[in-house]
Amino acid sequence: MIDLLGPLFLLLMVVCALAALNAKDLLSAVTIFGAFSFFSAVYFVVQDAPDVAFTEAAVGAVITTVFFVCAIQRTSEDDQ
Amino acid sequence: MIRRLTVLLLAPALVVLLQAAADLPEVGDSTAPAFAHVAPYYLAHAHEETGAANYVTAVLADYRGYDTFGELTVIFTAGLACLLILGVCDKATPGRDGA
Amino acid sequence: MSLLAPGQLQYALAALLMLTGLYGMLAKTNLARKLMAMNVMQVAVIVFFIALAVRSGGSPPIEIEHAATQIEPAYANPLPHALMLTAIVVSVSTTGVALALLVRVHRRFRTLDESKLLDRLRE
Amino acid sequence: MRSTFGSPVLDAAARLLAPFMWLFAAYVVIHGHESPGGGFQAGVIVAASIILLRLVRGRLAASVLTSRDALTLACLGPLLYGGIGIASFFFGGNFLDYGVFPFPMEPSEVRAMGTLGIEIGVAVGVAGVLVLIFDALARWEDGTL
Repeated sequence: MIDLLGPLFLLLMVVCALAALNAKDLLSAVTIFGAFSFFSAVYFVVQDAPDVAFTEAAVGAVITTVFFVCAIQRTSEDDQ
Repeated sequence: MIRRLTVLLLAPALVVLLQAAADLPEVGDSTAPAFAHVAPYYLAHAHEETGAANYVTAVLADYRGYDTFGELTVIFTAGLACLLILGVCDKATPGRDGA
Repeated sequence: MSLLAPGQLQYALAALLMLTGLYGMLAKTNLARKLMAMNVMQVAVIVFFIALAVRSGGSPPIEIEHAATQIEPAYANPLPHALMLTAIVVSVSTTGVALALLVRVHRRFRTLDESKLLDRLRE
Repeated sequence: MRSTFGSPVLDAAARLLAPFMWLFAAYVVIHGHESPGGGFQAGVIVAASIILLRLVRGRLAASVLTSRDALTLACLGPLLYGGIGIASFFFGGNFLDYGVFPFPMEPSEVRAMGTLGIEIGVAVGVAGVLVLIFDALARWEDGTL
């Protein structure tokens, strides 16, 4: 049962990555990318790596998303 | 058209990566080479040598402290690069620098 | 030619994740989306290393007092964890630099689309 | 200073959350020897709290930590790390050899103290750099640092 959790979350990560890359809106793509980071953090917890999971949850799901949102907000002002 | 072609190029890459994955030891195999050399030493001696029950901290900050120092330097350089690229410190051209 | 065993499913999925990132880098035209795909590739590499470190029936690499149970716990390999910890933090700072470059490119050329960017570079 | 930030909900959330985030960061870096955590995580948490204040308050949040302060912190982190590394030269050790510090403790405890010192350096450096990158990316229009 536990052996299936790792591949399950990896599969969810692949789905999230494809959804983020194919989303219409750039902002929703960033949101789905945050979900991708969170699934990777859960995967690291399942694989006995709590340190890496902690860092990934703090960095990938918070800081990277905020950076992306800031950059997209600055680059989408008058994109013709 | 070109996009279809690039996606087509991914198929051989997938075959190569799967072939490489088939040669790796199975996930969770305790006899894998990754557990043979330095990891048992860390697990056996880290607590009495460094006083840290968390082995990751012991490896990160003590056994491989020099690595972490270089890594902190990389982060610091990235921060400085951000400042320089966006020209935050330019007093001559405040706000809009046109480039 | 050896076939993929069930225990190697995670490596195969990590390879699939890697190729998802590669597909995004190749096929997407928006530079911000390309950067997202690059991050996906980084996470794929991290996933691969973490999958190398895991031990079946093991525990996280934090020492526990095993006075109650006399079984020696099988800790995961702490070395890939430490290396990937630094890799994650480096990846966020490189993402910051890449986003700064993106903002700069947009300020100069008023677009982030690859084909439009090439057109404006030729002008 | 009782100025309101955005809406009352955001205001209360940011005000209440920030001190606890700093407390949690201190716990993470000090207790990093026994539990998951360490310098990187603590630095990221501190940076997240400051970025939260900036997102909610706008430019008023510069009173918490200006960009120049963040630059100072970002320089201070590697300096603290390298300083501890070089300080072990003076007691006859190698670079980053914390075992030689003359603290009245067990040898492993002395090493743990040295590790704690460089973890604090890492936390300070990472927090400063991340706040700096955020400020550079979300810069106010008049270009002040």
